[in-house]
Amino acid sequence: MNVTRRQFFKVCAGGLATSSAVALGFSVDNALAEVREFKLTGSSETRNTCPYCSVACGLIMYSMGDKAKNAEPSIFHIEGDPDHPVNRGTLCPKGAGLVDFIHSPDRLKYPEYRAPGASEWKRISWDEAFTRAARLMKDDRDKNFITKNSDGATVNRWLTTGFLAASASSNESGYITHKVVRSTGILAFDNQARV
Amino acid sequence: MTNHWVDIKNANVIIVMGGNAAEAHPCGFKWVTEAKAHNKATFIVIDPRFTRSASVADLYAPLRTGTDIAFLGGVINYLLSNDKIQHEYVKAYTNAPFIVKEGYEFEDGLFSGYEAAKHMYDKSTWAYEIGPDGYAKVDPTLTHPRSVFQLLKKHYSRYTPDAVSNICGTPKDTFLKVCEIIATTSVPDRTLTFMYALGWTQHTVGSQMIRTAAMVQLLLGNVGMAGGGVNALRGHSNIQGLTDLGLLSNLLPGYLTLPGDKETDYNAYISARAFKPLRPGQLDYWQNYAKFHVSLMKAWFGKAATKENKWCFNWLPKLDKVYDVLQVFELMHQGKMNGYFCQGFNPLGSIPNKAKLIAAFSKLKYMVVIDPLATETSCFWENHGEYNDVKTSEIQTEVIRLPSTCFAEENGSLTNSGRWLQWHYRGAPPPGDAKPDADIIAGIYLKLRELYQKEGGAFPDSILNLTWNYDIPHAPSPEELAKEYNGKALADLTDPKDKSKVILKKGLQLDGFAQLQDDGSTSCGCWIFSGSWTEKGNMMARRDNYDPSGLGNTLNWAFSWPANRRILYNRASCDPSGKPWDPKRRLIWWDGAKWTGVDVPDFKPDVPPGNPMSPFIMQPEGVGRLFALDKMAEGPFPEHYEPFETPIDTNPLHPKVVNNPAARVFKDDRAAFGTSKDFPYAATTYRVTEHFHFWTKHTRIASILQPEQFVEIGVELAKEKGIKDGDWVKVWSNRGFIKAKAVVTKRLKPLQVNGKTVNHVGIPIHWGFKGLAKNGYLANTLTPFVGDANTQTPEFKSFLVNIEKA
Amino acid sequence: MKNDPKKLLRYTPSERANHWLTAILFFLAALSGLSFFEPLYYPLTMLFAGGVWTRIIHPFLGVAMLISFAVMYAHFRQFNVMTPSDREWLSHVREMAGGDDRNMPEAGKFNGGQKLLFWLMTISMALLLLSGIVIWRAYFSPLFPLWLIRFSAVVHAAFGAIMIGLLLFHIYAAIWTKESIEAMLYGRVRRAWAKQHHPAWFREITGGGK
Amino acid sequence: MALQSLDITRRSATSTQPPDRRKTQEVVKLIDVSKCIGCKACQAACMEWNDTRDVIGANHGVLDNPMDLTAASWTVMRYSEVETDRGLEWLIRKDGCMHCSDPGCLKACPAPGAIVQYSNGIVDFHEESCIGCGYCIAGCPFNIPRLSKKDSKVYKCTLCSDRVAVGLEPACAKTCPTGAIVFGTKEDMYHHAEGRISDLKSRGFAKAGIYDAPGVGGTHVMYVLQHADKPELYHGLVKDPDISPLVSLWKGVAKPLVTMAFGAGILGAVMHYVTKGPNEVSEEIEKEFKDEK
Repeated sequence: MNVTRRQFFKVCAGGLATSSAVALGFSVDNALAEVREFKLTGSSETRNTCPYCSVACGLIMYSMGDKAKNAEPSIFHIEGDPDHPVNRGTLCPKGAGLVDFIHSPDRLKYPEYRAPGASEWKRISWDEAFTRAARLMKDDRDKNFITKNSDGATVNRWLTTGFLAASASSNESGYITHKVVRSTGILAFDNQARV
Repeated sequence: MTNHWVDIKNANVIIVMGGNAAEAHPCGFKWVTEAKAHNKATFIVIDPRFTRSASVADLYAPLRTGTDIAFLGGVINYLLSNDKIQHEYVKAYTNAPFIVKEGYEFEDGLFSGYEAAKHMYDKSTWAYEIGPDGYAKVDPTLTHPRSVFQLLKKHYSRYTPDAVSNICGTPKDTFLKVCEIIATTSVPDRTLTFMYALGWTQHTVGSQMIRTAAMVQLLLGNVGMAGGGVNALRGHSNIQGLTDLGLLSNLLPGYLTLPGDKETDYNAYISARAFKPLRPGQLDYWQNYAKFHVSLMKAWFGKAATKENKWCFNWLPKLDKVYDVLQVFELMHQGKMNGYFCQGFNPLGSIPNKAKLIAAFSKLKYMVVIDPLATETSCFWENHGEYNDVKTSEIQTEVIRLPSTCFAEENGSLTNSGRWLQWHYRGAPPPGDAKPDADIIAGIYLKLRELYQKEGGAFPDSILNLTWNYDIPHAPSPEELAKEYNGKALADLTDPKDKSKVILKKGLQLDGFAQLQDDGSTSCGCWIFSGSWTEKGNMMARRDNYDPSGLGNTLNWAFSWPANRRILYNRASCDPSGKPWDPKRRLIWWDGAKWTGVDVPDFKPDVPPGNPMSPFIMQPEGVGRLFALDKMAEGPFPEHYEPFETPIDTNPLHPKVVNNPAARVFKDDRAAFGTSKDFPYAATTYRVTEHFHFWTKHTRIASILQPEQFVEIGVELAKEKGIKDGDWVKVWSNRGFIKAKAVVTKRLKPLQVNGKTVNHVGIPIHWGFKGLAKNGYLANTLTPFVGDANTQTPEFKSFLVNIEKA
Repeated sequence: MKNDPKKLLRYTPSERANHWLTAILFFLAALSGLSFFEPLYYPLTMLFAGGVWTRIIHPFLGVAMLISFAVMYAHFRQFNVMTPSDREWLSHVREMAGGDDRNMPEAGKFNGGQKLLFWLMTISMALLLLSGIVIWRAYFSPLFPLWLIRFSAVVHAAFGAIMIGLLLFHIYAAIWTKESIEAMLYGRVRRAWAKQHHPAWFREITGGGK
Repeated sequence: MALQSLDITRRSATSTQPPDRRKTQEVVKLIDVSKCIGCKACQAACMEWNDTRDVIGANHGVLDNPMDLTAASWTVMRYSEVETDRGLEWLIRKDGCMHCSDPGCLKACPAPGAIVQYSNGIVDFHEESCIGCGYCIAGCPFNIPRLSKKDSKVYKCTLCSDRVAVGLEPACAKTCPTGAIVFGTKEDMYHHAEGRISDLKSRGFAKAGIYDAPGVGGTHVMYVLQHADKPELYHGLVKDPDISPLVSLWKGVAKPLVTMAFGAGILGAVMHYVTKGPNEVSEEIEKEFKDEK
């Protein structure tokens, strides 16, 4: 019976003993708090310009890897360029979320083709894409090109195919686009300046 | 922008009208808050909606959508009748003293020369009276009854505060308060800046709205001043650059223009563009047109462009009319187009009347889409239930979709609103097999050239002879292309004053457009960009943000066209004697030998003050135009015309001429306009700050911040219609309907207009049937297919709808 | 013989099982609960595989204890009705504690002190349950306003502490009163014990004889 | 040992003094509501920097979205359309952790080290020590911490403690397009706020002022308000916040008192036992029932 009593004591005093031990300072401590590891250490920086509105904020893009041959860079963070005279490091909500544009699930990755009446895209190669586009252009141009107007003046225009140019592609892309489009005689040429 | 973003901080009064800079351009808007905080600036917002810009404004004035000319016309009237103009500036730097030709008239809403059948004007009477010396006549006293000044006064005398309030719905006292604040900047040491965007351009009278603001600025002497100007806040990152590069139906790079059908003679083509000075001693810079043009043709066609073949003049297509988007989609809708390319552009969301666009696309034989994202346009043939209810199997259009890189994956330059060309660098490879736009264009071109080489065909010359001397033909580098548009010497260039002195050796990059020649010895792909990549290297990549004057002109940061100039017309910041109007804001000054300063002088550097040469050197008369001559389609003075869908059915100023008489409207589209009987509410479309156009709905963060389509209506209208916050509503126009959540707000108040209560319905764009955000209707389902008379920009900002709880 | 049939049956096997189940659950709930109350006791969470598990299981232990207690309550409520004699007993409790039971009125199955304890525990249990639900973050807290959560946190802590106090007293009383623990462990008590501590009950059971 | 571990002034559920060797400058994020355009750049930058992404929700008839703070949205803009004597005002306030000098969350937290306060004033949650009890939610005077349904840990603004630790400003402060959010030492921020307040007063906001919550010992996120006399106009910003007296009672005085009471009770019992002896069956009765033994 005594034994039982002792056992009983053990049980009911166990908790107290532990807390007393703690009270005496035998505390089981976690590691002390530290802040999150600074995530940009070691990443590569690239200067860029925000592709949205025409304030043209300066960006610093941070990518994985140190640009070594075997490291495939992937941009994981973007923030404002503090040296930029206009934005001085700031970014608007769109700009601050740019990294999600680069990695949007809706980014196109491969040339695709939709046949007349089809309900699906079909992946094609670049060569197939260029060949098909050029063939369609040439057939239409050869058929509908206007060399002279009704007054007999040389007009050299192609009116049955149009080209809508970008609003955010670079000057260099825009320049070469203009050069090529005009060389074909296209007049139905416009960009986002209006809308 | 005549000025640039940072310069806004120098303003004393800032007006955001026809735009919503805080939401659409938040980081540029910081210079408004800077001006307020450090320049004690007063900030005014004039808008149908109490926007996020208005939330930090000192004064908000509501107005009915589409009535900005009435408002600003009222401001002109206030300034003139209260003598709050900067006299010296107006007299010396505007065409106020010029005498207008006899025969010019304005009556009952029409200017002289209207041809009703053609919906066009014969503009011959909108001209100066030319004296026997061949120059325009002027009256420095401004009292001649046909002086621009007197005509201006007469024209705007009708825009009384009461008339303004009656048309715009702006309370009269609020309007007068705005006028008083604007008038404070008529002194030489205070400036006003206007910041506008598509809230002005997307009207049938959009260009004239902007003109009215420019006229206010000329009267106040604020053009060319630090903290002044008329500042277009362009919507897309490089729409300035792509416009500069002339990617438009009627343009060539650098605002050169394509020849028209009748311009068969090269010399006539040039001389029609190299205007003769209209006043003695003017610089009239467009006289150099031939130099720009020939250098362009040399850049494009190289050795094939010779003096003998008029620099390939006939290789350029000639315009029979302007093929802007509205015209093109009209033709496409008529089945007259077979192919269409969309490069980084989502017209299905961006051009009015979605139903018409779907029908038009379905008639194409082929469509090629070049884009980083899966746009609605590329998927126009996909059925997405109520959001895009099409019969896929019946659409016979072939679609080729080509993945392009985004900003982060390529080198290159973008031109911002302030005309800065800034270079950026590739940070990572593109996803999958995506290619840069230039490579895609090259790929298509090289295949096409190959086909023409093999098979021959219609007029192959221009395609076969296009200069293509890139190191890797299928992947022209941005660096090569930039050097090409900057231009280079094709022969040794000599000093015009001393022919024996070579100033630039053959093959070297040009220092700027001043070196261009019309004899084929220079090539330059875009004259206004010349100076961006010189022998010193890539000027667009410069990163020195030193700002010695504190005015924000960081001349060693990137490159600003033209000639690295930051503030256009800056000669007008000094009085005729060469003294800065405001000593605290000196941009340039005469140092005894030449013009110098904290900006690149917008003037001939060695012409001293006192010379008759005036500051607006691109104009034949050398001064700013209060009277626009024949440059505008609907009149030399802006006049208030109602939107094509007006909630008041009349024009209180002239009931017989309600809308813009010169706007181009296609027949079928006119039938698709609604009237206030069926569609009583004034609607306007716009962006919200969380999203960028139709792009960011593809990004997670932006989709989190504003996930679902909504429309905004005022508390009063909501009450009338029994609509509560968050209810589904149906909004419809004569062209279609959308369904969206209702945001009921105190920020849209009913306005009293011409004896009628007008409620607005606000329709943000941004949603569609593709993307991460909740699917929605393309807002342009509702919008009318009618555009500005000058630019053909669609009238997205003013139309009529009805609304009910769904 | 622990189960000597001559001894008096004080607690049935099911009553004993019920009591000890409640007791064990109480200990677990109290030890886990204490660890959230005061940092000194936080290491008690080690008994429950760490803080997170302690947080997860504490409310379930509480609910289990409550159910077990509810059974006990249903069973013992009838024996714990306060009578005037119990009040008399309570008024003499100081003498009792001093070891002098001469003036104590005769106790029934339970004396006044035990009955009072029973009701105090019942009240505490009820309040612990109500307040515990309000602060049960994983399932219920979001349903309640912040002020109520704060109030309940105080109530829960207070009655948790009171409950532990009551139980400490209960345990000590059992230790102090010899053979009580055996009674709850094995169910039967010596008649002498019954007559000593619960004379009225003794008479009721035995009819007054041996 | 990392730099920060010696910078701790307070640590949750710890009765002893944590290592507090280093003193760093007290930092403050000052939010000038009068400059805020409600663009949500701070929300975007917060998610981007901290690699959190909230769910894509729905529109609820207002521009606010997400509608409330969550475990993934550590800051949200709150929009209030109020009519004042100036007419319609659209007051837009960035809501999030105020980083109190006397943090109610830390006081309430039972898990040692789950909440710490650095000497620069930042109050930071350490989710690896968090047990998910939600006491901090009850402890916070501003209703800020949010429990994740997924991992049962609480989350809130860290004031970008990781950025501040390496000498950078928080992501929201850096990104803010109009400079409505500025970051610096507490002293500098007071100075900045004074300038803003005098500008606002010159524009007719007679009651413009600073919001620094003396009830919680001041905060490390302060507001400049146009109507400092009526903070409740700003989507119910708490007027005169303090740690609830209930929380102070619960996690303050009650703790030692109860422990002492337990100790006293146990000690009393022992004393009673050894002085009074056990309560046994009397000799008399034992004799009567002799046969039982």
